[in-house]
Amino acid sequence: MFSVYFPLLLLFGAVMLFVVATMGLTHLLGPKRAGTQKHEAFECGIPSQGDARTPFSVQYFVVAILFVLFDVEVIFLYPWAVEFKQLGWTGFLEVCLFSIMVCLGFFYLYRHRLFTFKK
Amino acid sequence: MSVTLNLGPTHPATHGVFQNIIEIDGETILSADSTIGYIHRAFEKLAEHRPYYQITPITDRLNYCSSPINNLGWHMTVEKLLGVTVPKRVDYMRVIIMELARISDHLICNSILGVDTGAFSGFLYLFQHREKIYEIYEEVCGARLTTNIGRIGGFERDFNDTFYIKINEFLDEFSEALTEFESLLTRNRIFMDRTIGAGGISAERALNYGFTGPNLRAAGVDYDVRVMNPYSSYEDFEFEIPVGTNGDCYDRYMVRNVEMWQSISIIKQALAKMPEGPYHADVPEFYLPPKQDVYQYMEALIYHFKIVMGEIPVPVGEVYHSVEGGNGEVGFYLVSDGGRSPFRLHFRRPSFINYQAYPELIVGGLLSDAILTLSSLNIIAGELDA
Amino acid sequence: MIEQFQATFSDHIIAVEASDMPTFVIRKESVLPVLTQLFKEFKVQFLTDLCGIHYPDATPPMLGVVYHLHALTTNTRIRIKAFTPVSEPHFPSVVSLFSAANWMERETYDFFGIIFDGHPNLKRILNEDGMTYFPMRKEYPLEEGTRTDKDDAQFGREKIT
Amino acid sequence: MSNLVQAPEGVTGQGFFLTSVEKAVALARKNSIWPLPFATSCCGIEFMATMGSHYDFSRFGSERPSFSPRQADLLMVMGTVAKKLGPVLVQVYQQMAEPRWVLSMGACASSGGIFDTYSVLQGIDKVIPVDVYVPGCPPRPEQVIDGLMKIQDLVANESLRRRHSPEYKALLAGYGIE
Repeated sequence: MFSVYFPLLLLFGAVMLFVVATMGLTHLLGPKRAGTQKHEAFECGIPSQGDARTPFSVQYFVVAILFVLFDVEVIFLYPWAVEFKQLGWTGFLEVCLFSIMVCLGFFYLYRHRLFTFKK
Repeated sequence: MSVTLNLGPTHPATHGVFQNIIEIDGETILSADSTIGYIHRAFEKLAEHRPYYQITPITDRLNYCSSPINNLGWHMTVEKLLGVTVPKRVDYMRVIIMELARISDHLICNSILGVDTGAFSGFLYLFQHREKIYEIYEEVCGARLTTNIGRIGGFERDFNDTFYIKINEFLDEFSEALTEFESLLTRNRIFMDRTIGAGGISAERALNYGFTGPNLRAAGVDYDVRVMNPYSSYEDFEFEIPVGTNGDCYDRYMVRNVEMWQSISIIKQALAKMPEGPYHADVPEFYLPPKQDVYQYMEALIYHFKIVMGEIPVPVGEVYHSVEGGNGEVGFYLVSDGGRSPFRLHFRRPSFINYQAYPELIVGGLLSDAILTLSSLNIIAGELDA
Repeated sequence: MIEQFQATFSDHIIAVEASDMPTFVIRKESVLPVLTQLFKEFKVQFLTDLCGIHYPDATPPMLGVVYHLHALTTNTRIRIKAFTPVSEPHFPSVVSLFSAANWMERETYDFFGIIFDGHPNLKRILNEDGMTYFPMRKEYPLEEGTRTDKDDAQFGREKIT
Repeated sequence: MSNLVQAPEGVTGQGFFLTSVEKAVALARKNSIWPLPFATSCCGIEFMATMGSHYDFSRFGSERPSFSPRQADLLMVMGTVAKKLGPVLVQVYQQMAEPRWVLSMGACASSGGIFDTYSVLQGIDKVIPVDVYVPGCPPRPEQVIDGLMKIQDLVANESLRRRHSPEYKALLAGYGIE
């Protein structure tokens, strides 16, 4: 049972090794030149005023949550995509039903003008 | 609650070096304040220390997207002061060069407007043809961008035949490329949604802000210096003046596009009706003689020396002459006290005047519209902080 | 048309100059009334250009402002000039009439030091804010001294001190 | 076929190639320079022609211009720098990550050019160290590409420890850049 998963573990180990090695190498080799100017926020060359951590409009939050919502719905399509051949027509019909419901939700949001930025 | 955003000098969206401090609440803009002068090179002070023919290199660094228009505008101003009338052939040659420069200026503005709404390929399509315009300039004056074209009184040499081959080639290829570019953008749903209604200005406010050129014509006023006070025999050509309705980015884009088509037809008319005759006025004391004459004839050498050292007899007086540049009316107010260099030379720079209306155009709009309005106004930094 | 202007503004006009367009020299105080009357009655509603000029060797050294106006409907261009001694560089601002004049006046202030009374925010526009002198006046040099590659003697210019 | 990228010196064996870390890193850096186009005036428009498809600046690996100094390797200063823009230029240069190179394109950036006037900074080497100067007003796109190839030679032959060397620190200290 162990031999089946051994190549997978080997690949995973190699990947982790490569990531750690390159990060470490660049950290060691690269010159570190800290400086007060360098740690300033980049404001197109102008010394920055004010603080970026200020509250901003809630409409950004709405758009972000909607993205997460539809992104999660895409994840449900992955298992279907993997077993596409075996599931055949019934699977296809179920997925169509699922996407119609998603589109209903999308159309509902569109009609409520949640995507346009209100003044 | 509002956030202050700095659309600063080194910003990819400003296509030039000027700064806007924008107060935004979410995506809507509450107020904007612009700072310019980041490449102020004191053109007017420099012009007071140079003889007349040496000021031409300054003028083509004003609006470097269409520098021949400024060069020839400056030559016409000095000719107006000196009372020199150039032959018909020079007028037609100047019209061809100025219309080519207008195409290259509008070409940059529209393709960059495409880039700002996300259509990068339009830029690459059209920029190819800008190289062809550069090659045509090289045929006439040897330089690509800072052309220093022509002389007081005409041109330094006649158009050679490769010029005619290249310009005919350019006219056919560019017409195809422009139709392709227009089919890409003009009825493009995304482009229309983004640009219609962005940064609009009413005709009355535009006039009060001193707008001229495509930005004013987009607002609905058909003021064009070529038609209002025709210079360099523009009255011999038929061309229409495109006029927009509500002066927003889409109208400015459309006005510039139609003007490119008009310029192509003007060049064709000028090429067809090109009269024969000398390519410079017969005013030896102002017109720099061609090099081969200077090496052979004594008078040419004397005139050359006098003009180069700047002792040309300039009458005392003042003159204001304006030409239709890429962004509007480029004016030259020249006050001369008869000396070696102008006593006072003031450039009317359309970008400097158009840009002061920027806060009024974008307040209340979205931030993404502000970026579009900036590139549709076609603000060129050299002309802005002369 | 020149006579028409002369008739209506006879008390303001100091001189009429022969030039490529009708040119009037008016007193400094009457700039705003003349321009407002031109705006309303003669439909001269387009300010083409506004620039300053400095005559250092006039008897009292003079600072001038030149207004280029354009009546688009009748296609007439007018140039109006007004002068003031350098010691007292104050001019009425025309921003109330033309918003185009806002930056033009700031540029003229930046170059010549002419203070436009009534201007919303009169500060330097093209030069650095920390600049103390007004560079376009004739007495200031063009070059700034840090350039070492140009030897002035070669160009027949005296050394910049 | 000579203009292919030459492999650095090293030992080639049966199916493997051995070279020093420095040469491998140099080869990688040389062909992937991300320029920061600090385009101010006429040279900026000439740089657009260089970026266009006719001269195609991205044949040299600098396809992606990065307008933020954080991801930029090469600061290309193109056009006139007025005194008002000097502090902005120094700020952008300081915020670039090491290793960084500077290419000054055009006469105005290199020495103030024809504008020896009261408001123009006479050459950006008065405020930041410059690696390559490209003459011309504006230089032709071929000259700009030649300038980039000079920068690529600098990048290829630079030792990894140059940025720790005292001369480099003295150079930066001379400019008041810590």
